[in-house]
Amino acid sequence: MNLIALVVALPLLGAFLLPVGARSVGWVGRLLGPALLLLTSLVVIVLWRDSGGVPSHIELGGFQPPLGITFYLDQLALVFALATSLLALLLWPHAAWRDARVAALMLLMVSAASGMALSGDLFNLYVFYELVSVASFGLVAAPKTGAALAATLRYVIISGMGTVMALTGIALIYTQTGTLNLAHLTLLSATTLDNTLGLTAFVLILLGIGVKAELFPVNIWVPEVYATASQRVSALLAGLISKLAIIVIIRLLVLLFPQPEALTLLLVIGALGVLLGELAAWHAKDFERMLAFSSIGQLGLVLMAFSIPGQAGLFAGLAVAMHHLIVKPALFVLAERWSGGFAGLAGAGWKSPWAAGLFILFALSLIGVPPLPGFWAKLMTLLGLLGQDNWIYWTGAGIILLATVFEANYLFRFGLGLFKAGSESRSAKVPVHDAGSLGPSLILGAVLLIATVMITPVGNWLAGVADQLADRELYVTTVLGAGRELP
Amino acid sequence: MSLLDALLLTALGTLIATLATVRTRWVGYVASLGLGLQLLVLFLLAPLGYGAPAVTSGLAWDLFGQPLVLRYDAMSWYFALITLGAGLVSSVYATGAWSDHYRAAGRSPGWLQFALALNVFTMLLLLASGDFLSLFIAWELVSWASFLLMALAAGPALKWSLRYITYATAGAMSMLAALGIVFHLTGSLNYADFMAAVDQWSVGLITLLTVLFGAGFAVKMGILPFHLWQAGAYAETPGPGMAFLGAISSRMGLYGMMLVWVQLIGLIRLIEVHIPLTFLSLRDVLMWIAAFTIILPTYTALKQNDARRLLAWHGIGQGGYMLMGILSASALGSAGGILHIFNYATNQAVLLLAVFAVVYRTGTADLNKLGGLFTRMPLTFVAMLVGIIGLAGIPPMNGFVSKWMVYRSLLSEGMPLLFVASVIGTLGTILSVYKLIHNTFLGQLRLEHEPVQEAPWSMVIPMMVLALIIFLTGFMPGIVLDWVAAVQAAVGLPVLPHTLGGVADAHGGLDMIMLVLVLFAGFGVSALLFYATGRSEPVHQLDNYAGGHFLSADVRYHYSDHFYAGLMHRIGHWYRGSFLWFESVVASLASFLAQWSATFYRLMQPALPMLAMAVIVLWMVS
Amino acid sequence: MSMVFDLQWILYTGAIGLIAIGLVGIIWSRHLFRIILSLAIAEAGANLMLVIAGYRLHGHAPIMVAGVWPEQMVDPVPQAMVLTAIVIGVGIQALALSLAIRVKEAYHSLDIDEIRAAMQADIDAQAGVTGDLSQEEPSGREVIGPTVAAEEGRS
Amino acid sequence: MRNLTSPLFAAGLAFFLLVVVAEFEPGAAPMVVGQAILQEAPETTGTANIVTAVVLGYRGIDTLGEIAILFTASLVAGLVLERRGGKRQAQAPAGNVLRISTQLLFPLMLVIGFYIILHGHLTPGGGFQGGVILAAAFFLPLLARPGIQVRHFGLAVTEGLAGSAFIVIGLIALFQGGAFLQPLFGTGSPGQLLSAGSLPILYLVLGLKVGAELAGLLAHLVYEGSET
Amino acid sequence: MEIGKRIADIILMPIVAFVIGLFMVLMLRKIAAKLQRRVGPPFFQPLIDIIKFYSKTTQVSHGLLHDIGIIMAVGGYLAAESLLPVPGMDGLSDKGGIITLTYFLMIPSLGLALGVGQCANPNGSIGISRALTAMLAYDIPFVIVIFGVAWHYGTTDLSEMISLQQAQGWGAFEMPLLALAGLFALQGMMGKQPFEIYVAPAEIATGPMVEMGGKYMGGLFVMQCFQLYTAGVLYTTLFLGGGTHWLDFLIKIFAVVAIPMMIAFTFPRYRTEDMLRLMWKWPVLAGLLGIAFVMY
Repeated sequence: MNLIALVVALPLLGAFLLPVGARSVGWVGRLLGPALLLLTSLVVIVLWRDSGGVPSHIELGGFQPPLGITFYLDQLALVFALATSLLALLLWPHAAWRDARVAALMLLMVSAASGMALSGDLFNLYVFYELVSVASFGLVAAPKTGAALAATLRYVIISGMGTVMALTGIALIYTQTGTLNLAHLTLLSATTLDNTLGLTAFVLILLGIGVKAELFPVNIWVPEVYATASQRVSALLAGLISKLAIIVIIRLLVLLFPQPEALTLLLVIGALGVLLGELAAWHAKDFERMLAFSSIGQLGLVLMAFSIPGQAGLFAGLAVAMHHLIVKPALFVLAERWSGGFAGLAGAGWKSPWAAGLFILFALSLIGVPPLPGFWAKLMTLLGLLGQDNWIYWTGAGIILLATVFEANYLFRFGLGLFKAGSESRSAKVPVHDAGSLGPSLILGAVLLIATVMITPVGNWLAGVADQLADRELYVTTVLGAGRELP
Repeated sequence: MSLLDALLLTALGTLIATLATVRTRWVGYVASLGLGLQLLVLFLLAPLGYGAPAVTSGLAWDLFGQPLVLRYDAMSWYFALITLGAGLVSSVYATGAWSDHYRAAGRSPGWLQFALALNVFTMLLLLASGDFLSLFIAWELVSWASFLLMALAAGPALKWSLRYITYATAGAMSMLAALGIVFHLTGSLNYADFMAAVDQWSVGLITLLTVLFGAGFAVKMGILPFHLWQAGAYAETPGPGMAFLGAISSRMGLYGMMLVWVQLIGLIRLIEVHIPLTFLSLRDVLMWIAAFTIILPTYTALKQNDARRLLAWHGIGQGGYMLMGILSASALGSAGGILHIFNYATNQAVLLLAVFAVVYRTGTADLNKLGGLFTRMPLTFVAMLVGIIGLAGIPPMNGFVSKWMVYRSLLSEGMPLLFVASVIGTLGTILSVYKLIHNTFLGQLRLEHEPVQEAPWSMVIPMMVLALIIFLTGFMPGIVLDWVAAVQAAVGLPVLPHTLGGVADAHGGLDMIMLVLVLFAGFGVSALLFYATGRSEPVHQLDNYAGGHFLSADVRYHYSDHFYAGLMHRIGHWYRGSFLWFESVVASLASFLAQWSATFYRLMQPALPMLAMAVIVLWMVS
Repeated sequence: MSMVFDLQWILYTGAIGLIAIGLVGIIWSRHLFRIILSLAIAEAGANLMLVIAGYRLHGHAPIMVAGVWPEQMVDPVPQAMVLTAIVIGVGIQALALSLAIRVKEAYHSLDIDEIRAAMQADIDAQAGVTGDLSQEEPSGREVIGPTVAAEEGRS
Repeated sequence: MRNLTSPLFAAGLAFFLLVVVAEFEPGAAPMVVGQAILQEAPETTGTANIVTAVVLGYRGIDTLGEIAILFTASLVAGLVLERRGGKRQAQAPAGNVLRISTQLLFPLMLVIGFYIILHGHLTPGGGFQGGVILAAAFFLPLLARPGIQVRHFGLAVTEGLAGSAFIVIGLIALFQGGAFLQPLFGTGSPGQLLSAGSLPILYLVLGLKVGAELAGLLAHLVYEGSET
Repeated sequence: MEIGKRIADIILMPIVAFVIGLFMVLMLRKIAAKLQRRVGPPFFQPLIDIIKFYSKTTQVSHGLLHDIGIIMAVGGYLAAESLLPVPGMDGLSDKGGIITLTYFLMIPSLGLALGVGQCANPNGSIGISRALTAMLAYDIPFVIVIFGVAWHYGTTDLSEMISLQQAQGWGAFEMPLLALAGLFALQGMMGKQPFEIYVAPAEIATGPMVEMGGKYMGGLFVMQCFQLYTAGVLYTTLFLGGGTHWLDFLIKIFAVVAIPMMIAFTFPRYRTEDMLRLMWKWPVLAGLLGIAFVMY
């Protein structure tokens, strides 16, 4: 199990070496990154097989848990570590083939993202989160156009502010409890964090990490960054990194802050995100920003799903998150060739029917049309929300339903526009998709279809993951052992 | 494996076979054959239609602890019969000459056939749904399948299908909300648990569920105020597709209403719900909605100049009769409503097929560009004549029987205003269908239509078959009433005692066999009188009294535009487009909010909302 | 809460004050450089919060020397953390500055409002859309579908 | 609008935070983990400076992440500021005093820097502090003679190799059957220069890396960032 | 009712109707003449007219549908008469009832409309369009009346209504408002002044009849006989207790027809939209009030 550290260490090592190595040996730079990602995915797969689904932990530096830093390896962490490697491999940016520094940034981001998925220490989470941020700044700024740089700068400023908030939150928690290990904090939370202070810390951390998770008030950077960054980077940020940030928030929520107020807060923030995101997406006039706003909306939906108390909420939230993890990157990859305003894309579907078909598939799943997985995720969410005897939850369900209507409208306004008989001169300029540009979307589409067919096993597995995630006892005993003397 | 499995698997097989041959020339034959096979299997299931106990499929499975049940009862069978009939007729119609024409226009008949097969399959699935979850899943499938059919034509169809899918999604979401509430209340999505629990629910809850479910179904039905999408979306669908959609697709909404309102909730509960501050019950309100659905779309149809659109608007209006009949809750009225589904499907199908035969020959459905085609396409004319008589509800066609039953029940239930409203609708129907047949087949034949010939046999035969069915079921409505009675029994409505000729009632029944015989005897006597008194001399159409002028063929004197000028002088200013206005208000409001959200993301200083949020939330929690 | 004006209280006030000042600076300023400096101030405040977390009245540095027992030392963990946090802060500030340099070159301005407007104009132009924010004509009619009235003739 | 609201909101935030922290016992950190580390660290790691034990031992992965962040920042700054074919403005060299004192200070700062790094496990200081001094040492000549060519490649190699060394040391422990970043080579006797196992080596590479990265960053900002 | 009697009824009722209709036409023309201070036609003039029309040598046909239209028009009335009970003959009234009768009466209109449409004369088409609009005008008060009466007697069966009225008294006394509304509707239904815009001889060259000559016109004459008869009998059945025996029956139906005639020839013509306004205002109001009285 200790080998899981490789998932963090290897890409980091690669990243450190790449800028040096790439100058001397050109092909190293090209292949090192993908090779390392393959290796890390293999490591995760092997370890996952060995674990047999039972959570375990490793102690970094060999120090016993409450003192040292631990990685916690439940299925959720492993699946996200794996997804990180695989998605990064699938969405390896074009620039990374040419520029070793971009490749290094990718590796840094992958390493930190895996670390975020695995880490069991509050401050360590923060460090990995910051690493992800800084690496994403670089990736986002990589096109180096004026707009990209300006968008990145705004992104940096808001991230920086988030950092301050999160750090303050961590400081509050540490001042109160004197420990940073999540398992230890879990033990102490009932007596120390179940109060205003705990909520304050949670709010601060939520706002801090929420910047990456595209939470409602702190997602202002999203549309401009996704519109200016390269589409694959946007795909990674929207698909993967945002989910990781959410997963971190949810871990903290489950372990440290099980107060109902925190859940209500998630619900309200999520609902606002859904509402504003989907409305703005409805108003968008170009593909990338439509996807960007849609992803804000979807993440709001994830948050709302997680706000359902108990295992049901975690299950629904994971389902929505995993679904979006597959769908949104695929859509962003489609935007590589189909970037820009709707008007310019009129009739593009006739030229690239496969791409249009994929778009429609993903759009259907996003809207939640049965039997695609998106439907089940949305259904679970709605059943969960409506299952609460609480008007706020019901209002939330109403907002989701309303937003879905907008979603259907704008997704299909675009989807049908692809088949508009556009004037030849305009659509002539639209690049035609080929196998290379469709590859990632095709693979993700296949995954989606497989999940559609295998919905029962997938659902059961996800329920198991949610069970593990919900089990605070399990976390504590796995990390700290049962009945051990603690400081 | 039950026969139901066989039916569904045949449908699925048809779908796959159609997809496999979608680019070939024989796709139409494959699809027609498949639909024929399905119809055959359905006939094997015929005992259902006469009240045999429900058949459950062996294909049930569990999803997340929710058993998905597929089963057919009398109601499913009845709807499936109409679905398959309409599907088969449309498919055959789309197969021969029509498909060559369609292909020559650069379109793919294969995809049309596929979309038809998909619609049929999803609808059969919907009819089989045995719990709320499978109901919703199949419902969504049906919605998106018909979306495919509507969007196939591209061009203006894209915009209309977008409007459709927006409405449909809204409706589906409303159903989903209802589903969630049901799950919350009963802890399951079974019909049985629902029916067991419904007794304990408060009036408000029943109202809420009725409205939420109903809104979903009403969108599909095109019940006011959710009707704006329907006419345009249907009218832009390729010919046979429109015939199919117009005949049965929107009736799936009625299936849902019968299932949820009648079978599960029970009309008696709707009658018990009193709307505060009025003397109306919830059922009355719904009936009034049905009444407005009859009147307003029918009179909108009156204004249409496109034959497809005219018929499509009628489709919306006729839905109101069915709903009104069913909601009347009496044996007679509900039987009329249910019977009207069948009758209207046949009428609408034959009318649309006739219209598209005309379109096939002349290239237009614009009522101002046609005329005088009776001499060129007599069989198509007969088909349309039968259709309009049926649609207008005039004896001896089947449409009369079902409408008569609805009127009669409104009469005996003592609902004068609704009665008058439905008659007003019928009068409007008569006016507009006359306009349809007059502008198409009567009057002056245009010069460019001189060489037009009768439609090809592959198109005429389906029309003739339908016309025959319309007449036969008007002559002997008892054939269909047997099935209707079984449906009534299945959904818990009082069962109508009926005879082969109609309804026996001590205070005014109906016996179509006698009436039709007398009517034809009258025609016979009249014809005898007419033809016995010497031969008449046929003259050219232009040999006409025209105030001293000689008419020539190149001058257009067919009275078609602004056909009911006098009427429009009176009621023209009543067309306010209020629903359209309301829709645009909603859309504008949403658009304003959307603009506001976009502005928020554009203009907001990034850090301010974060800080504001932090403070507000902290203020809340502390 | 008792208003004790001891050292601890002053420290907290200082740390939180720094954070607040930094946040105000970030929002208030239009000049990019000021914003980055404000960010640094806010980070300093947050770091101070961390350090205080491990502070113990009259504690000793956590270094093993004769005569000082571990019980008398202050908490070493926040010190390690703050070291990390400071370095991270430095990295982000350097990054922000280098971006600011290039943004200044691209848009010839350090006023964030101007930069934002220019950036959005850039993005819109690249996507080939007009970024209208005019409220004059809501697009409600067109977005749902064509209007029925437009397609209707007379009776 | 924001001129008005931002101070209000910030004051509100400050108020709420103050309300929250007011509940803390003044000057008495709970020190749950801290106390345990203070008790345990000298034996397990062999460092006299417990902070070093925490930085390199207990929270070694944090430190790895931190240098990765610094590395990333420097990489991104290089990426953003890099200019192809742009000509640098020749700046006037600094005055005599500065140049000579630079020459004087450079070796001194090197020595101090390395001293601080190498004694990080014994006394206050360590890789970061020393690394910053090293960076400053290398940065001084740049200020003194602005025309000087920075050897970015050398910096890159240094930071790359130093970072890799950190990880490799961690990996060695991993492949020896321990945990990633587990201290190697025993503890030695606390208080000696050669004690605390591999931690001083880690601190050394850390110092080199931090020095190289900061120097690189500063050089980027000074040269590439200057307006043409 | 045994089958033989029923068949005899069905055969006899149209004949009776035709004969009475002829007299009504005669009466109509006599009234018109009296009001216009003319002598008026001789006794057999209506019959002679019909025979004359049918035996004309120039019979201009505009095609098959033209013929079929006339056949439908006459045949529809022939069939409809069997639904209208007269003293001693119930015909098919138990099989159809008032609603069926109303719809049966549309068959002749439809036939006429088809035939006229086939003539391809715009004047004819305009006439049909106006006639259909007129139908929309008078049918609304008419169905209100039908509802009120049927609700009052609890049946749609006309013979049952008659027997109930003979037991309880005339409908006109029990439902005066409805009877009034029915009178209005009757006026419209007969297509006489002031509601004869659709024939408008000066304006649209007699509208539907414009292309009719010979036996086509004869068919329309026959149709008119039936029309007057049907209107009279229907009103009598609904409001005047039907007929106990032929004498009072005949008096009633002639009286019923005479009233509208007298009104007709003293009024000018309404325009279509004015007719609509008139028909949808007062008769509808009266009818609805009548229903309210009947039901509550």
